[in-house]
This record gives sequence, structure tokens and C-alpha cells, in this order.
Amino acid sequence: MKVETSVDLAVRVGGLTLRNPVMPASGTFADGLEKVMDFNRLGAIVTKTITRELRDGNPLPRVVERPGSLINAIGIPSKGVPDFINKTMPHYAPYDTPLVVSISAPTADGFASLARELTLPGIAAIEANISCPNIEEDGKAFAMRAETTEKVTRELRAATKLPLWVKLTPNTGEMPEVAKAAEAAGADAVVVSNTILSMAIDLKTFKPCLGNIMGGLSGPAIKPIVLRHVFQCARAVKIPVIGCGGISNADDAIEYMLAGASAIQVGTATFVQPAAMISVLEGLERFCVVREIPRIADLIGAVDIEESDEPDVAWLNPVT
Amino acid sequence: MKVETSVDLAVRVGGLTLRNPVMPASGTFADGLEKVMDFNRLGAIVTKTITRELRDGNPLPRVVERPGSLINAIGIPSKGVPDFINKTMPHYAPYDTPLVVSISAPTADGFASLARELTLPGIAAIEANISCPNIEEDGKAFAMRAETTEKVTRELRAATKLPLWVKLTPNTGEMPEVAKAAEAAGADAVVVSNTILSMAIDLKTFKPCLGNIMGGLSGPAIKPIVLRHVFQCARAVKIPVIGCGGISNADDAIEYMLAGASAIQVGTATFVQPAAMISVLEGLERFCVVREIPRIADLIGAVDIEESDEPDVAWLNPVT
Amino acid sequence: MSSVSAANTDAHAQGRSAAAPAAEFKPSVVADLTTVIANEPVNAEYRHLVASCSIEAAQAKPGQFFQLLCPHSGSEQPYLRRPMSVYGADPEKRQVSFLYKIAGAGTHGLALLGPGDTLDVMGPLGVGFRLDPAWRHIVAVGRGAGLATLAPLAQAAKQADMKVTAVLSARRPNLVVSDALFRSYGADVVVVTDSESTSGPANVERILRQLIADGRCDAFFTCGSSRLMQVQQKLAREFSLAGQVAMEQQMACGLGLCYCCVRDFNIGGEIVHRRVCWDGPVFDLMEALP
Amino acid sequence: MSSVSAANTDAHAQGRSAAAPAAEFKPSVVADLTTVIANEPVNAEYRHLVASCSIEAAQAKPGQFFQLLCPHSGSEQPYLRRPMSVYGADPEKRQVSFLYKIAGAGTHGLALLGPGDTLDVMGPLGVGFRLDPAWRHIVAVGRGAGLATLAPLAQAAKQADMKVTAVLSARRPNLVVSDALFRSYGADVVVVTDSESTSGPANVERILRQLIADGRCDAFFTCGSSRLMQVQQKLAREFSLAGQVAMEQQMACGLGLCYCCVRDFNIGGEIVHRRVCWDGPVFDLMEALP
Ligand SMILES: Cc1cc2nc3c(=O)[nH]c(=O)nc-3n(C[C@H](O)[C@H](O)[C@H](O)COP(=O)(O)OP(=O)(O)OC[C@H]3O[C@@H](n4cnc5c(N)ncnc54)[C@H](O)[C@@H]3O)c2cc1C
Ligand SMILES: Cc1cc2nc3c(=O)[nH]c(=O)nc-3n(C[C@H](O)[C@H](O)[C@H](O)COP(=O)(O)OP(=O)(O)OC[C@H]3O[C@@H](n4cnc5c(N)ncnc54)[C@H](O)[C@@H]3O)c2cc1C
Ligand SMILES: Cc1cc2nc3c(=O)[nH]c(=O)nc-3n(C[C@H](O)[C@H](O)[C@H](O)COP(=O)(O)O)c2cc1C
Ligand SMILES: Cc1cc2nc3c(=O)[nH]c(=O)nc-3n(C[C@H](O)[C@H](O)[C@H](O)COP(=O)(O)O)c2cc1C
Ligand code: FES
Ligand code: FES
Repeated sequence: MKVETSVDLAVRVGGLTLRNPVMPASGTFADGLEKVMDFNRLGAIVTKTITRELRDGNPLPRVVERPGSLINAIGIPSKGVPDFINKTMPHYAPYDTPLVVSISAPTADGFASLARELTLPGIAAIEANISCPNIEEDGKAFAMRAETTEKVTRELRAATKLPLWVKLTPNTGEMPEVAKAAEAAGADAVVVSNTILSMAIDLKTFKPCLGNIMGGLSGPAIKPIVLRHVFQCARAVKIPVIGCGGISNADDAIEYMLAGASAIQVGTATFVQPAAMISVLEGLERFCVVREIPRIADLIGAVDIEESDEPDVAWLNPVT
Repeated sequence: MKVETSVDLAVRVGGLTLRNPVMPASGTFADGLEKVMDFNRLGAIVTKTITRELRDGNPLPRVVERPGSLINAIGIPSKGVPDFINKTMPHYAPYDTPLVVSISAPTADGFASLARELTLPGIAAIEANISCPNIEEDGKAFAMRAETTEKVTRELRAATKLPLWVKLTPNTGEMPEVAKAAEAAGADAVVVSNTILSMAIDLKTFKPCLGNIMGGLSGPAIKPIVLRHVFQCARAVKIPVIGCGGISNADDAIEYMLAGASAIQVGTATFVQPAAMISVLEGLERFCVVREIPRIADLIGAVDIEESDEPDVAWLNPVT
Repeated sequence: MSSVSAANTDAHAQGRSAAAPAAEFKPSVVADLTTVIANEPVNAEYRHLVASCSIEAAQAKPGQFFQLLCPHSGSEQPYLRRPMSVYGADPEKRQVSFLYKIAGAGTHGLALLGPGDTLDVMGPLGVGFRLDPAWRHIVAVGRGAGLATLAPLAQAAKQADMKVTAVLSARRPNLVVSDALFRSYGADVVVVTDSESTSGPANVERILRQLIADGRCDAFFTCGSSRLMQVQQKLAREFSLAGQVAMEQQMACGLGLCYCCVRDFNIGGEIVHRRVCWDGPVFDLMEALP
Repeated sequence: MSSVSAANTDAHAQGRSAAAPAAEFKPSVVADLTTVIANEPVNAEYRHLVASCSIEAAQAKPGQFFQLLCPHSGSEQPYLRRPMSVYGADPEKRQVSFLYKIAGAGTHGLALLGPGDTLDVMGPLGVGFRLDPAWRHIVAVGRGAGLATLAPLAQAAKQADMKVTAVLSARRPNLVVSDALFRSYGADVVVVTDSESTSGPANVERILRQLIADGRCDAFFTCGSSRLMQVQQKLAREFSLAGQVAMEQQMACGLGLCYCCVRDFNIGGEIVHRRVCWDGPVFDLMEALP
């Protein structure tokens, strides 16, 4: 049931005003969801990451479940740019929801040329998935370090006038520095975050559960970790932070906004409850009504930390 | 029920031969467990981290639960060295189980002098918890970077002849490098790992759920992540890796040993099932009997990865 | 991905609502909180679960499937849904049923459900079997859980009044499922088993050649055995017969979102990936690869 | 930490098994899979759960507690155990019982249990109430869930044949619990409530002073209200009476391992941390801080 309210759900995110803060996480959304929900209710549409090269993706098995989580190593199956422009874009054109294209490339140049080519009417923003291997840095993801993040973001910034969102990896130990580097190089927002590198082994066969040996952990299990990254990044940069990690319901989304997220992305939860994004949206509305919060934007960074609570340096790495 | 078998459960870990690979994780073990289990059945006893300074620990609340996990910010309440020597050590003396003392300090010197003072008969090994803030590096934990790990480990190595275990943090993006640094500086083993920095916010009060604002995530939720770290570290160093993270049952322990762990530590699971260590131990025995594995050490690093499976650089950070 | 869905415009058409305003939007796939009516063992390995459901779910077509949110058995809650073919669907009674084998955590949890319990089923999903009105005789060849997938063909074929011959393969005679259902719709049923060593490809091929010779095989429908599929591909090629196969693959989303369920298919000589959940689970027999 | 446990050598003595070989080792704390006998509401807020348990669990003493592994209510399984005071323990019948208020996820799950269901209770834990044989009259003052904690004192005192006066505080008369149980063991029961505005510190102090004046108060036992505790501390100091208080604190391990349950206490003028689960939950009245 859609709640009729006067709550203002709009949020400003990296150069765009979204009708609400709820959008899909890249790679967990496709036209199949049209059977489940009205895309015009979403704050934005974020497509699966595309690359210039045609890619098949990783060997199977590509997913394995763990309690409250999923490990995936899909890889990035990609049909390339022409297919995206000729088929994907027209498909979403009828919707009046901003279309955000997620892109990836093995080099900074590759990112830039892809962004340039996709700077088109009908594309509302570019999400650069820089959590992918940088072949110029023997496979370390761009987002693992501030320097490489700054370089690729700078080239991206020069290549497009579109709002530029940069998606970070939680596998680094210096996420706030990486977020600062993206901001300095001209990113309009950072997406925090991609999956956490993980592994699972089959006790019957002694083989890795994934064809790729390792994969990315997502789902409820990672929420407390990514929430911390969002909190730290939101305090490190002035540009908006888009929270993404284990959001399954409105309470999760609110926790992220309180920590500093201006908008949120729902990923794996959609696999379990296909209408998850809609129930998150309706739950956010309800929460604001019940708590008499006129604008949902009032929640952004509203976590109540009295200076007295401010922990000493120890909290950077609490000694547990 | 104790399984009577001919399985050889002994493992060699960082200068010690343990009767079996099962031991407690520091900070989740104390004399209270004598009401539950016979400490003579454990592979080793690992004490709560002690510091030279007397410490009260962090403000309350100190723990909050999340699905399949616990976030804690206990801090390190410490009664100091004399209390440890005069009360804790004599208390465990009657057991014929190796006593491992976990230590922490705010400086490399502090670590060294503490290790020197605790190099005593009755102490079987020192576990250096270098996941704690290094005041010489404005609060970044020693184990966040290879250089600081190498420095503190070198000073520790010079300070004690005892087997030296170095406990790493998963909050860094360069754990294999950190493990290599510990090895190069003379560590006899690395413990992988401590908790993952996390956060939780109370939606009623908008306040952080922990007095310390952030805390360390532990329990089943982190197992796939730490398992990956163990796999990567075990391939990076020749010294033994002790696996620690989300182990609740024998299957978890086996998964860790297959990934490369020579022994394992059980932490949070003990809070839910106080006899968890014993059931892990009995389950390990049973598994070896059923699968006709004569020596449990045969499981160490036995994950079956055909060269063909060897992923390209992409697997370092799979693009999901 | 849109090329793929374009290729499926018909199959998935009802899903398209383009920019319809919220007011008008009607989902064609729902996560339906059904109520279990029965959940009984049918033999040593299989159980039959009947649930009363929404009209959307009850309209599932043969070969389509649902994603079941299996209750936890013991402490551990299976995180992902589990795919299950529709075994029966009755729009009048608003019922859907499944025939499942207990394999692991999810199906164990499923087996714990009793009458009155709630079961969250998401669907109907995927592209089902298609019956060409021109066909008079169809042959269904299945094994294991594949028999559950083929079963609803019996009723559909009868309604389209086609004659059905079902070749059902199992390890032992008492592990055969769906035979009664096939018979109840007037199908001829041939049971082949390992224990009687009648289930080998050679014998099945002999049976199928006879059916073709008798002019009682306009199309093959198969599920659950790669070996038997290959026999049918060979015969379909030899006699240029139509055929469809229902494939299995591990799934996460069930809606074509995640690409974990891909398999290789031979589309006009080119080997390409297809998503079993979205492009299938039913595929053209000749495009499928073992 | 060992200083602390040293201070508790008596209380925890039975836990010590030093280097006893496995054969001889007998746990004094077990995670006991009990069977629920009854789990009924006693009023709008509280439920009474009775379970048949092991002999170890049935030997729980007044003021001790168990860590309950609460079943999940809905999808989410509470990860930690939940501390609950022993409300009753009967070694003959091998039963243990709890009186609990439904607060959140864990206690909601608890409320779902029915007769025959299994409940994993770990205990008995902590240091309970101590009765000095010299005492003839004790006074129990409690509020809210604290009444559950004080209740087993009634029987213990009767066995030690001491007279008990119970001052039971609640928001409304119909929310008072344990009064029947106190009366059944011959205790005098005084009920004070907010709705009748008899529960204020001033009135309770009046009542207590009267009891002292009548020579019917050798010791205070209290739980569940910081304000009432302070009243008793004041009177205990004034009349140098003994007293014990049962404290609450969030817990993880319940066995003194994790230090999440610490509170400040005044031990001989020095403010120190004590673990409620291990050094308590029952503490000397004069050492407790509000
Ligand atoms: C389209 C489709 C229709 C199906 N219809 C039926 C049916 O009608 N009756 C029936 O008994 N079974 C059917 N299956 C197989 C059924 O999905 C699996 O038996 C079930 O998922 C096993 O789950 P589990 O937790 O019990 O086993 P586990 O082995 O614990 O499952 C672990 C993971 O592997 C996946 N998995 C395991 N086996 C299979 C399999 N054979 N196919 C796909 N995924 C698998 C599970 O979904 C889960 O993600 C179908 C599968 C597909 C893809
Ligand atoms: C020694 C001891 C004895 C107790 N005896 C009783 C009793 O006999 N009857 C009764 O009704 N209650 C008793 N309590 C309180 C009871 O433990 C809490 O009501 C219960 O833990 C709430 O859990 P929840 O999941 O329902 O609530 P939630 O609020 O969802 O719990 C969230 C977390 O906070 C903790 N928590 C919440 N409230 C309390 C509290 N008051 N004390 C300690 N931890 C809390 C929970 O254990 C859990 O870890 C006792 C507490 C302690 C420490
Ligand atoms: C199956 C799957 C595929 C994904 N593909 C992509 C992708 O193509 N690009 C990307 O940036 N992130 C991808 N992700 C990561 C998600 O966008 C998201 O960052 C992550 O899953 C955490 O959010 P969640 O816990 O809500 O799923 C993928 C995640 C999953 C589970
Ligand atoms: C309550 C608590 C206290 C801890 N205290 C310490 C500590 O003092 N020193 C330390 O090195 N690790 C400490 N840890 C971390 C554990 O030793 C372990 O590394 C971590 O919890 C992961 O293992 P687990 O998932 O099995 O709990 C603590 C963990 C918890 C939950
Ligand atoms: S299961 Fe996700 S695409 Fe098929
Ligand atoms: S609850 Fe762990 S020390 Fe008290």
C-alpha cells in the first residue's frame, strides 16, 4: 500500500535531484523487475556495469550463499557499448526516472573514453565502478588506493559533463582517503560501497565454492561494516555519499542515512524479496510520518553524537 | 561424547606443538569457562589482551548484536602486569595446556618491554595484538601497514625468545603484505584475524549503539571475509597462520584449515554455546575419522585448486 | 541483456508496463504468501506440496517455476530462494503445487511445513513449454526431478487435445513420480529404471524410434537427464522433429538480474550464454548443450 | 580478572576443576536443552515459563540467572542469549521457571514457545542472594522485572525460617507479579503502585521505617529500582542494616569472559568496575551505585 503523505522524499545527489533516495545497486537490477514494480517509483535506475570489451563473465558456480549473505563472482558479462545504446537505453527511455549507467574499464583511459562515449541525452549520471582490477597496477583495483582513484577520477571528470558518481571498494584500508581523492578529482558523489572480497570452500570436494575461487560478499551480513565506511566517508568529504551494503528494509536505509548517506542502493535484498526497493521506499515514508520528519533529507547525517561521545583516536581501530 | 579414535590431532604452530588445533580467541576466554569445560582438552589457552597501563575499557554500551554477529567495543580493561603475573598465571599453572599471553601497547617500545617482562617460565607464547592504535602513527593500528608491522615485530622479536604470534587486523587493504612483514621481522605465526570495524545506530534515539561509536564485528557474519584473508595470507607466508573469525562449529574450522590455517581460535561462538570449543574439537575428530584422514595436519591448506582454476589478476578484486 | 529480453518479448510481454503510473501498475510476478494445504511424501525421496495462492500464482504455465523462500530447518535460514517447477496450477481453486526431492538445507526446511503454514513463493517465472496446435502426438521424456517439471504437460496437452506418451526414468520403480498424473490425463506411460536396466540410452532410443515409426512423436519434451536429451537431439535431427528441454541451473534472483544461472547454448552455430531463469528454463531442444 | 574471581572463590568454587583429567570433569554450568512445560501469561506484561531441566540447572539458587537462547520471532534469530533470573527451581521435579516481560526480539521469541518445545538455557550463573542464619526478618523491595528476581527468596527464607515482608512496586495493581508466590510462603506483602501514588520513595521509606521500628527488618533485599535502592541504602546506613541488591546490565557471555556487563561499585571508597554476570548479579547493597 502506498502511503499518502506530505513528506518530502526528494534528495539531492551528486548533481541530480532524485524524487526519493531509493535506487537499485548495479548488477542486481534489470528489465525483469518490470514484472514486479513500477520503475517510475524509483529514485533512479542504475544499470549493470558495462565494459567496452564483450565479456562472458566468470566460470560457474558464480554464487554461493552463506548465513545472511551471498558471495558472488559473476564477473562482468558485457554486450558492449552499441548494445547498451541501441537496446538498453531505449528500453528505459519511457520511464521518467533518471538512468544511471555503471561503467568499468581496465585502464584510466578506458574509463575516460567509455564515459565520453556514454555522455548522451537520456543518461542522467555515470557511476564509475572503480572496484575493478587496474591492469596498470597489476590488478589492484583503482579504488584500493587514493592515488589511482584520483588519476582515474580526474580523467573521467575531463571526459564528461554528466554527474559523476564513483563507486568505492571496502577492501581497502584507507576508504576516507580514497573518497577524498575522488572528491578532489571532481567526483560529484561516492557510492559506498561494492562487495567485500570473500571465500567459501566445499567440505565435500575441498574445492572453492566459486569458479573464480573468491567473490564479493553482500547482503545483511556486511551492513555494519559498510555502515561504518559510510559514516567515515561522509565525515571525510563534502560531496554526497550513496550508501550501499546489506540494505533489506527501511530501518537499514534509515540507519545509512543517519550515518551520512544522501541516498541508498538496494542490491542482494532484491533477490530475496523482489519488491524490496518499494517496501524500503514505503517504509521510509512511514517512518518520516510517524516521527514527524517533514523532509527525508533531514535524516542525512543526523546520527546524534555529542562531542563528549567523540572517541579518541582509538576508535579508528578500537582495540577489542 | 568424546570420540575415541586414532586420529592424530597435533599441529605445529609457531614454535609450539599443540595437542590439537583448537584454542580460544583472546578476550572471549576467562576462568569462568572452567565451569563448562576441562581446559586440559584445549590446544592452547589464550588470555585477554593485557597492557602495562591500568585501563577501565570503553564507555557502555560495549556490545550490540546484529544478525549472525556481534559488534563490540569493550576496549582493553587491564589490571596491568603484576596482576597478570601474580594472579592470572598461577591460576592457569595447574593445567598442562600451553598458556599464550596476548599483549598490547601504544608504541613499539611498549610492546617490546611488555614482551620482555612476560618472557617467563609458564608462558608458552606471546600473541601480539597489533590491531590496536599506534600513537606514533596518529592512532592507525600497527597492523594497518607493512612498515609499522615490521617495526613493532622486529622490536618484539629482539625482546623475547618465546614463540611470537602476531595478530593482524582485517581492516587493512594489504593483509598479505602485512603478514609478509611480520614474517620477515621474525614472527613465528600470524593470527588472522581480529574484528572488522563496524557501526550500528539506534533508530529510536539516533545515537550510536555503542558508547565508543564504532566497534569490531565478529561472529558467523565475518567468516567468508576472514577465510579469504587466511587463504591469501597462507599463500603469502611460510610461517603458520592461525585462523580466527566466525568459527562456530567443526565445519567452519575445517574450512579454515583447508584455506591454510594450521590452528584455529574460537571467539564469539563461546558466548552463544559455552562449550563451542569442545564441540569443534570433537567434530574435527569425527570428520577425520569419517573421511579417513590420519593426521588433522593433512587438512592444512588442502583446498583443491587446479591450476586451471587459478583466476587471473581479476580475482584479487573480482569485479562483481 | 536487453537483446535477450527482446528475444523474449512474447514470453515476458505481460511483464511490460513501460511508464504506466503507479495507480495502473499491476505486477505479473508476486512474492505470494501462500498457505500450505498439504505437504505429503509420495515416496522415499519426493514430497508433494499443495498451497492455496493468489490468482497470479495460480496462472503458472507448464515449464514455468517459482522461487520458494524455504523456512529454516534447524538454526540456519537458507538465504536465497529455491527454484521449483510448477507441478500443478489451478486458477479456479487458486492452488499451486510442487513435487520436490529433499536435497539440502532449503528443501529440508520445505519438508517441515504443515497444513496452515505460510510459504512465500515468488512467481510464476521464466518461459514455459509451448505447444504447437499442429502437433497431434507429443513425447515427454524425463528423469529424476525432471518428471515434476514435465508433469503439467499432461493436462495442457489433453486440453489442446494432443496425445502424450511419457517415458519416465528412475533408479528404481518405486522412485518413479508423476506416472499416475500422466495416466490420469490419458497419457501412455512407459517406465524405465536402472534396477531393471531398461533406462539406458540405447533402450530409450529404441522406444523413441518405435514411437516415431508409429507416427506418435511430433515433438519431444524433456527434462532431468543430459544423456536422454542427447538421444532426443539425435533423433530430432534425424527425423527433423521439434523439441523443447527444461534446464536446471543454480539461481539467485530468478528474474534475469544476476547472471549466475547462465548456460551455453548453440544459437545458429554460435555458442552464447543464456539465463536459465529468464530465457528459459524451457529452451529449444536443438539449441541446448549437454 | 583473577583478582575478581579470587574475591569470589567461594561463590564460584564449584566451578573450579583445576587440572582434573577429562574423565573426571563435571561441568557445573551447562547449556541445557530443556523442555517447556508451560508458558502462560500472568498479566498484560508478564509470562511465566516452566521447563523440565537437568539436575544441574534445577539446583539454581535465588538471585542466580540463566542465559536463554531465545527462538527467533519472525525471520530474525537473536544472536546473543538473554539473561533471566531464576523464578523457581525444583531439584526434585527437575524444573526451572522464569517470569519474564516481553521487551524485544528475544523475549518475543520466548513468548512463542509452547509445551513440548525445546529451550536452551545456560546456567545456573552468577552469585545469588546470601541469607545469614542470624537474620530473623528480611525485607524484599522490588519493582518491575525485579519482582521476578526477588521471588525465590520467599521459599529460601521460609526454609531458613525467617519472616519475609515483601514491598512490591508496580505501575498499576494488575501489573504486580510474585505477590501470590510471596504470600504462599507466608510472607507479608505490601503492594505500592504509581496509579494509587503509593510507590513514591517517600511513602516506601515510611513503610520501611515502620518495619525497622517494629524490629522486622534485619536485612534489605532489592531489585529493579534505583530510586528504591537509594532509599534502602540510606536506611541501611542510618540503622546499620545489612542489604543485598540484584543488578541488571546488558550481557553477552554471562560467564565473566567479555566485560560488557560492568558497572561501577564503591568498594571501600574506591570506584571500581565489577562484572554483573560474574561478580553479581547480587551485590552488597552499600557497594552498589545508582
Ligand atoms: C528451474 C528449476 C526447476 C526445478 N524444479 C524442481 C522440482 O520441481 N523439484 C525438485 O525436486 N527440484 C527442482 N529443482 C531443483 C531444486 O531447485 C534444488 O533441488 C534445490 O534448489 C536444492 O536446494 P537445497 O537447499 O535443498 O539444496 P542445497 O544443495 O543445500 O542447495 C545449495 C544451493 O544450490 C542450489 N541448487 C542445489 N541443487 C540445485 C539444482 N538441482 N538446480 C538448481 N539449483 C540447485 C540451491 O538452490 C542453493 O542455492 C529445480 C531447479 C530449477 C533450476
Ligand atoms: C541478571 C539479569 C536477570 C534478569 N532477569 C529478568 C527476569 O527475571 N525477568 C525479566 O523479564 N527480565 C529480566 N532481565 C531483563 C532481560 O534480560 C531483558 O528484558 C531481555 O534481555 C530483553 O531482551 P529482548 O531481546 O527481548 O529485548 P531487546 O531490547 O531487543 O534486547 C536487546 C539487547 O539488550 C539487552 N537487554 C535489553 N534489556 C535488558 C535488561 N533490562 N537487562 C539486561 N539486558 C537487557 C538484551 O539482552 C539484548 O542483548 C534480567 C536481566 C539481567 C541482566
Ligand atoms: C550478483 C551481483 C552482481 C553485482 N554486479 C555488480 C556490478 O556489475 N557492478 C557494481 O558496481 N556492483 C555490482 N555488485 C555489487 C552491488 O552493486 C552492491 O555494491 C553490493 O552487492 C552491496 O550491496 P547489497 O548488500 O545490497 O547487495 C553486484 C552484486 C551482486 C550480488
Ligand atoms: C567481546 C570481545 C572481546 C575481544 N577482546 C579481544 C582482545 O582483548 N584482544 C584481541 O586480540 N582480540 C579480541 N577480540 C577479538 C577476538 O579475539 C577475535 O579475533 C574476533 O572476535 C573474531 O573471532 P570470532 O568471530 O570467533 O569472535 C575480542 C572479541 C570480542 C567479541
Ligand atoms: S538467477 Fe539471476 S539471472 Fe538467473
Ligand atoms: S556478560 Fe560477559 S562478562 Fe558479563
